[in-house]
Amino acid sequence: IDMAPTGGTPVKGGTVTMALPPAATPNWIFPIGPPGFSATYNSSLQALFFMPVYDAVQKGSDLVPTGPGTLGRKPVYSDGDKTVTVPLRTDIKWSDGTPVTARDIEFWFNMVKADKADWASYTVGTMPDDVKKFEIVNDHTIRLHLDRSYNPDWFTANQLTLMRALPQQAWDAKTDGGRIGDWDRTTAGAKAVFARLTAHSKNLGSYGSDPLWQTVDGPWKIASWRDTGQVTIVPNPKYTGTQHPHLDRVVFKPFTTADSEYNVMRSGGVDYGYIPPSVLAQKAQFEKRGYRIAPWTGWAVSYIVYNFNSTHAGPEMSQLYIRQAMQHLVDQKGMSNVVWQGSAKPTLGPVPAYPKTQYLSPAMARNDYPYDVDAARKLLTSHGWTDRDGQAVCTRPGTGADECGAGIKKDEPLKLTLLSQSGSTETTNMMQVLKSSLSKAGIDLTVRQQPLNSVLGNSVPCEANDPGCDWDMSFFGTAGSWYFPLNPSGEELFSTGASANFGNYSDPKADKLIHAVLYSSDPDAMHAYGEYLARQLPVMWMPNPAYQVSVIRNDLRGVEQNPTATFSPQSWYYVKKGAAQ
Amino acid sequence: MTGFLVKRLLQALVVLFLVTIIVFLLLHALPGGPARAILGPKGTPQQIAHFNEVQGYNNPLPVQYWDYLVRLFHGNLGESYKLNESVSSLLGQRLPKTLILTVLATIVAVAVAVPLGLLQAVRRGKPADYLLTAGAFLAYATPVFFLGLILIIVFSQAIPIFPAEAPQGTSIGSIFSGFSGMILPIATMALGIIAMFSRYMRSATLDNLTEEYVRTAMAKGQSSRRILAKHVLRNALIPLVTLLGLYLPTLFSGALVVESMFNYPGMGLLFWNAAQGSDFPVLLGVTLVVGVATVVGSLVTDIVYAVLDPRIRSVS
Amino acid sequence: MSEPLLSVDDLHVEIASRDRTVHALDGVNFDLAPGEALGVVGESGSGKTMTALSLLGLLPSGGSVTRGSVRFDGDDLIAGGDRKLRDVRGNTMGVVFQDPLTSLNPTMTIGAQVAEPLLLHHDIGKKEAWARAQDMLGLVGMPQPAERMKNYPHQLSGGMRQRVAIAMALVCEPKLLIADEPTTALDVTTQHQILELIDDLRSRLGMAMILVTHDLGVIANRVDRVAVMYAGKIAETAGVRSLFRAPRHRYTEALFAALPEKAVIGATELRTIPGLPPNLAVEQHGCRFAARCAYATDVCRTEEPALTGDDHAFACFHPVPLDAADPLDDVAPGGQRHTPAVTSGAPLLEITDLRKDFPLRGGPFARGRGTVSAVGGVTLTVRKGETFGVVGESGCGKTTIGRMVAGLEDPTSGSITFEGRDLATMTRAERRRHRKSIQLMFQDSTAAMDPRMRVGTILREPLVIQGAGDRAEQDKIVAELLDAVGLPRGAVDRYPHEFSGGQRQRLGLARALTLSPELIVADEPVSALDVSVQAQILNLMRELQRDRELTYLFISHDLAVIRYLADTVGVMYLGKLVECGPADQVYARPLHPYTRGLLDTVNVPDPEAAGDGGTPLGGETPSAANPPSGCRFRTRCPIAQDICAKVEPAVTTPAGEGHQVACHFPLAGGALQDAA
Amino acid sequence: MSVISPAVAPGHEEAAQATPSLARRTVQVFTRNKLALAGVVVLVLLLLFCYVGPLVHPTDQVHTDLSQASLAPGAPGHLLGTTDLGYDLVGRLMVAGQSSLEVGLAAGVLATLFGTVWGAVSGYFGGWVDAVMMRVTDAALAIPAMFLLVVVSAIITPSKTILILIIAAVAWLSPARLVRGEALSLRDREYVQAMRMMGGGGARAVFRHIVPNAIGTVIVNATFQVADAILYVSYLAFLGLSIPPPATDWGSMLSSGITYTQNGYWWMIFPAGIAIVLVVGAFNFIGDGLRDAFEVRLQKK
Ligand SMILES: Nc1ncnc2c1ncn2[C@@H]1O[C@H](COP(=O)(O)OP(=O)(O)OP(=O)(O)O)[C@@H](O)[C@H]1O
Ligand SMILES: Nc1ncnc2c1ncn2[C@@H]1O[C@H](COP(=O)(O)OP(=O)(O)OP(=O)(O)O)[C@@H](O)[C@H]1O
Ligand SMILES: [Mg+2]
Ligand SMILES: [Mg+2]
Repeated sequence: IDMAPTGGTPVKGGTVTMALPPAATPNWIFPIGPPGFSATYNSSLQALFFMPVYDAVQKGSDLVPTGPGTLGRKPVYSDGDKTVTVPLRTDIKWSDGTPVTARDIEFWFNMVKADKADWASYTVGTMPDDVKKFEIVNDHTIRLHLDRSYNPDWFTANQLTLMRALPQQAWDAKTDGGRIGDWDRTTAGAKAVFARLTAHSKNLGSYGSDPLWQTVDGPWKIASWRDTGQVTIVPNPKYTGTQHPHLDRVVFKPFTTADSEYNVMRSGGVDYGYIPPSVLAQKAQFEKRGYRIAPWTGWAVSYIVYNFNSTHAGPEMSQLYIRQAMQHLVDQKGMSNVVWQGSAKPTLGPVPAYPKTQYLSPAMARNDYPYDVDAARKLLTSHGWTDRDGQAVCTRPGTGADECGAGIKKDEPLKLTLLSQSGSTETTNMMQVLKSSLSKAGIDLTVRQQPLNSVLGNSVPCEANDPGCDWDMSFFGTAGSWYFPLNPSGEELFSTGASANFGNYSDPKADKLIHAVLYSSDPDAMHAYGEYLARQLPVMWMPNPAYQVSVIRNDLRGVEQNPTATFSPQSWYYVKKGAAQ
Repeated sequence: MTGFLVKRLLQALVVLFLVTIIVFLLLHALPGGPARAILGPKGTPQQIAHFNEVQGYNNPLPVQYWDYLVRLFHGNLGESYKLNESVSSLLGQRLPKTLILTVLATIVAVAVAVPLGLLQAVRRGKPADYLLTAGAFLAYATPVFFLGLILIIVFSQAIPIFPAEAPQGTSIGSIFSGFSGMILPIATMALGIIAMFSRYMRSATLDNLTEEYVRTAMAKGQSSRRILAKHVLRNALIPLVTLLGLYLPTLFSGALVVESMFNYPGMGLLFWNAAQGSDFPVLLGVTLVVGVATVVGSLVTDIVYAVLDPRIRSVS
Repeated sequence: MSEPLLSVDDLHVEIASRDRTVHALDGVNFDLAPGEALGVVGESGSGKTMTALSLLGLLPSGGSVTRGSVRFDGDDLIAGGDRKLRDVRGNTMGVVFQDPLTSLNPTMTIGAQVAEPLLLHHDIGKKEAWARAQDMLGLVGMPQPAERMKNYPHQLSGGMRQRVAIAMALVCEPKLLIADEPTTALDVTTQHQILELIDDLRSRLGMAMILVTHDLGVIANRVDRVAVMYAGKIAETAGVRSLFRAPRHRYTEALFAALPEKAVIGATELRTIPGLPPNLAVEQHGCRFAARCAYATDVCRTEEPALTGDDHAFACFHPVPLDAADPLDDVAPGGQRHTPAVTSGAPLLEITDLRKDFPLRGGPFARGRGTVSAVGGVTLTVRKGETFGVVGESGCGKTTIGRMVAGLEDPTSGSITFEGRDLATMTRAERRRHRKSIQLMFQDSTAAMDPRMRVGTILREPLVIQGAGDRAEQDKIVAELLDAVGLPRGAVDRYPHEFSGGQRQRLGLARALTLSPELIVADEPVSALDVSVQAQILNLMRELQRDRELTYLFISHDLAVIRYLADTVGVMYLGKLVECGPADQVYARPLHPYTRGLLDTVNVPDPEAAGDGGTPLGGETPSAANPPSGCRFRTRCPIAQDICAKVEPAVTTPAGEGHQVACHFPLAGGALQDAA
Repeated sequence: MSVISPAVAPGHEEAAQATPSLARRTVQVFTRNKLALAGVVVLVLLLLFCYVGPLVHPTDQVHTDLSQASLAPGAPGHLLGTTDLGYDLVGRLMVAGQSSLEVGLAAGVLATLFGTVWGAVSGYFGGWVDAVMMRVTDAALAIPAMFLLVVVSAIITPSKTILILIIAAVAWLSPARLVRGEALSLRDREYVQAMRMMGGGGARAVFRHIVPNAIGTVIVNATFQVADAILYVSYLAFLGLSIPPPATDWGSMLSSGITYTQNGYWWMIFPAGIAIVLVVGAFNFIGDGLRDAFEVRLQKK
């Protein structure tokens, strides 16, 4: 059988039913999502109707911001990287016939500026705060005047990608049925318009019929949107771009659990679905039945957070040699292959190692801490730890090179507590494997399983001896710990005091390197940052699970599984008759 | 009759009030509150603060509870954090489905359990009785999810005759149009109920068989079969109504597991998902509705019982 | 004698359960002519019910006829099998059971239940069956039969339910009616009405009847012939007059002798039958009564006597000689009794205008309003050393008075004074200490003793609670008590359920005595017992009273028992004390029409005395929740006048000090005729 | 004393002999119930398996061995194969059984104790105490157990003690209601009245009369409670609340085995599932037998 993901002779038409991830119900259409409504499946769908200005596009193995589906063309940085000029494609029209212009992006910018608190992607100091002035150069060019110099790669990848063109001519009214005008140009007007659009977006059941959402510039438009989250899209007949859909319709089907999806998958109810990693062992069966299995690698890293301020193990966590010993005890390969059935990939540093993009240097693709119990034991013994009945105990306290380190008392055992997310067999198993291998070096790990929410709630940055700072490690990476935007910069994770720096990692050198990634124009800043942190182990690197293990009908081709977890059904096609349903 | 109703209603109100308190307190025991769950690891401290501000989580608990009650009083159950829908509209879609599932399962269960129980009572101490008793206890001893799993493995995988997923349509009609999908969920739910009800029927029938009116009926020349059908069955069935009332919570519990197993978009599933995502308004709303359903259900069964049983009916 | 309607020959019935087989009937023979009425009497467990049930093939599970035949109306019912039996049941043979509540289906209407036999046996439509059922209900004296057809059993009173049961049995106009204790659960007056009704219907329909009862009074007045059963056999059978005049079997004789009516009032001890009936689960040899018979010889223990004789047959080797005195000769209605000295004793207990209202109970839908006036203002005095008997129909408030005196219930109003002290004014501690002066003896000692405690613990409990003595002293007291009530000392290690009813009643008495009380309130202490056992308990109570100077407040609905035991009698009706006075006076010359009616209603165990005038009580007791205005008895009173509805009669003493009555028109000569 | 003839004695002796002691009767009736006996046998076998088994068949249930993961039954040294982390399945069943039984027993007993006290107090004192206590019970009952457990499972970090507490918190309601009913009827029994008439107080009534007489109900209920508690343990595992690894219980084994349903790894599902059914069934059989045995005593009048 022809198993190729591409090629073959496309057949016009057909319907594809795609399974949405467990418990994912698309529920927000207005492209400025409020906090809590910014899930990937929402933005992915929005991008089908409203063409993104910039997006993570896979080009070879690299990820780049522009492609045939983006409205923007390559941005131009000037003025010492303090000004950026964005040229737009000129051939794109809204479905009502109006061309898509710079005014439409200004409309977006005004909305976001006036209502940034209600925008999920907003963080203080970044978009729109970092844009001092928004300038329309002409109908198809905008220019942003920035508050300082930025690393162009970072700014395009992580800031400009947030930009959207919205149909100002259709949406810019303060009330339903009110006059369309330039209301967005005043803050109050923008707020009113924003409020109206948000209100419409809150009416889930009406997405399919609300004329507001029928003005689109993307290749697709909504056919129906059920309040259970099932979305059906059909090609936008007025689409003026280059990527015209081959299919007649695509149905996105929500599922509450992976198991239920799997059951439907088996009965042929979806054309593009996924299976639990455990079922990968049955790969051949699916292939026999006309499906191909394609793990969808996510643009993410997974790790266990170390709490450097932990009340009782903070001093241990602060010792690099201990972190190194522990990293040596993480059998990432074994976990990936057995626990995840090969669907996970080892995490080697703060930059995703798969796919191998331009952000990864050869040094970063090397595992500096392979699974090695002896190396781990050696690290510990050489720093004054002794194995007593299977429990490592500090016998040489002190700050010398061969001593345990600052704050570690004599006879202190190496006992750690790990908060781990519950509800996933794979995670539970990984933690068991970890516990088992740590014990081989005398490290006693207590795994406390909690629901994801509790883990997140409990592993907040804290100070030693504060109540609630008694956790030493924390894991919430069943579905990947951290998904990056296009540019895998780690400023939110590892810079001192950052919002997602749950373990209070603080290293001046790391801060400096992160600064460089954001603000210098050095193209290698990312490599320097990645290589340093990979070795410094601000967290314990863990296998990074696939976004999902996709199962795709063999005759469905053109499916590209973008690591940022967006999808573009416009490039999907069937190769022979047999479109489902 | 009205006095009784008023008293029972007052009791029910007190009970519901306590229910809301219990759930409210439980939810607020959640570390980090719902903000983290809703906003995820990427949620910034500002967003979390904003969320808590908007949702009123910064107020002291009693104030929050009071606000909740006030909103409740205005018929406002709140908005789901996750589903972009009001809790009442969610409930409006989901509750009927759960009701259909539970009602169908109960009907099936009663239809099977009653004759089974009668048979056991008549064959008391015989192999059939032992066999059915053992069967009933084992069915009862099987966790619902294990039972469902076995049914799926057998009837959906080994011999694929029934789908492993319940009908997904939003409308009630879709349930009946895709009814084959309902067979396994209903069977899973019904088996456990059958186990309990057949035990009940057995002992109720045995109790009634020792009643003197049975002897009277025999003394009239009535045949055993007709005595069972005409006299005993009726007397044994009436209290079954009360039993149904007592079983409501168990039924709902079963529905929760079955719905999440078979992906049946009812209230149980809604609750399950809401719990995974700390969707407080939904959790509170569903619990409240389930509590109301349970309390009202037992009230109704009490009344139905009283209406069916002439001994109580005519006292009014 | 013409061809018998029913002929029972050598009937053996066994009831097998897992660990034992009871030989319930062991060769029962009797014939019944058409239209004849046979009474079956005997102690509890003698096989009366089994006899009746085996005729219909309605034995309990495990029961079977192992030998013998039952020929009825030309058919062999044993050989005929189930089909034949079903044909006969309810059709040519009707049956009425003891408990009218449980023997009716609670969820079927009266009409449906009465019509059921017609639909089964007669080829008629539902409409006609209902019409005939309604006629039948009219015939059994059911008021407004048309409405009653739609009612459910619980909506009727006990008497009415029994009428329904009779209607059900008679609706197909059977040739034989079997009535198993049809009136035992009913009040004297209702009992009288039901028996009258059966008599009447029997003569109208020309049925034969088998009346099963343990009440010799009922038997004496209602049947042609009597069969006395003992331990699964017929001991004696004869015409009713012949049997009562000259019983031949020693068991029959002993039974008669144990009747309280028999004793010379207040003076003699009752005669008793020692021991218990034999255990029917073990093989029996010889005469079954031998073990308890004073006349038994060796032959009695080894050989089984046969039932011989024609009209008066008996199975006894040493029958009562024919010239013996009539055992009922001693019964002297209205006879004088010695006036006991105690009537002049100091007042021990004084009750003044005592009232008790209970909130009305009902189903869940009933409004929680209204009260039941269980005791509606009772004043009485109990003197030290006497026995004060309280009689009255069911529900008249006897028990409630007893419970208030014993402190188990608080009066709604009125006062109870004991030895001059008002109980209401006592402090908690005083009351606690006072408790031991008044003790209550329950009707059902089974329910009154913790089933999980050994007898020793039960008897010691009062001492433990009152903190009397150490363990050894307590054990000593318990042992003495057991001696006193005639139980072996080894009883302390047994559980209550291991004793017979009579023995348990002794235990109850022993416990009541533990704290050496002055007053014992005995609430129907013998009404659940057989005559022979009843005699034992009554004797024991008298003996203890003498030895320990006890005072009894003795509650009973049995006029004969009260008459035997009591010095003073209080007659209650619907929460009121209507008459009160020395027992002999009250019995000989009642002043209140109710007392008169009650006395006339009682079945005297003497066929000769049956039907000698008097006006038995009619109607039913009104509800205590809504008692009639004025005199509560007026609705049933034959001599009631307008004033009775308006003014509550005051207590007067028309017949001299000490004999009080609350009636506007007290009877002058003790008879109703005189008043009218 | 002529009335009390010595002839009473033989009759009495006979009556005493005819009724063997309470305990013996109870045992007799119980052993007559074949299912109850089967329950005892199964339970004893399971206990032996869980507690003696590890001595006979020692396995490492602490360290994972990924190289031995998911071996099918019959693999050398692994009669029933291995789990997804390479634990020997037979050995795993043993340790899991220990936790299931311990948690179930502890929770069942705790629930029964608490429920009995709650019910006895509520029933004996009656009035508003009863009203308040019963409304609380009603409220707790009105939230179906699973709903409560789902919420709790979103909050709690499990450990054995916590599981026991959670289960007991859900399960105490039924014994409470039952015992309350008993207490309500028992406090009006004539023997309690008789005792009060002698001057006895509430404590005596409760502890000497009410509780001992409700003990049959309580014991029978406790048996069913243990059965239910073991079921609850499995439901908690299904909800993701299980004893922290490497410790495990049958419920966790079953629910993690479910992951492998599609792989045909039946040995990870059925042994644990069947063990649960067997042990819960056994307790139910025993409870049923006990109920019969106690009821016989009650029927005996
Ligand atoms: N269901 C039963 N199982 C076993 N033995 C029974 C059963 N019913 C009655 N017996 C026994 O059969 C014998 C006769 O009982 P029966 O009921 O005929 O007595 P009875 O004369 O009607 O007594 P009572 O006056 O108490 O009604 C008794 O020894 C009794 O113990
Ligand atoms: N606890 C109670 N609550 C309500 N009503 C009661 C209560 N106890 C007795 N009664 C009612 O009070 C009235 C008198 O009852 P009581 O038991 O004193 O009568 P009794 O003369 O002893 O009758 P019996 O001969 O049937 O024992 C009856 O109508 C009864 O229904
Ligand atoms: Mg009888
Ligand atoms: Mg009474």
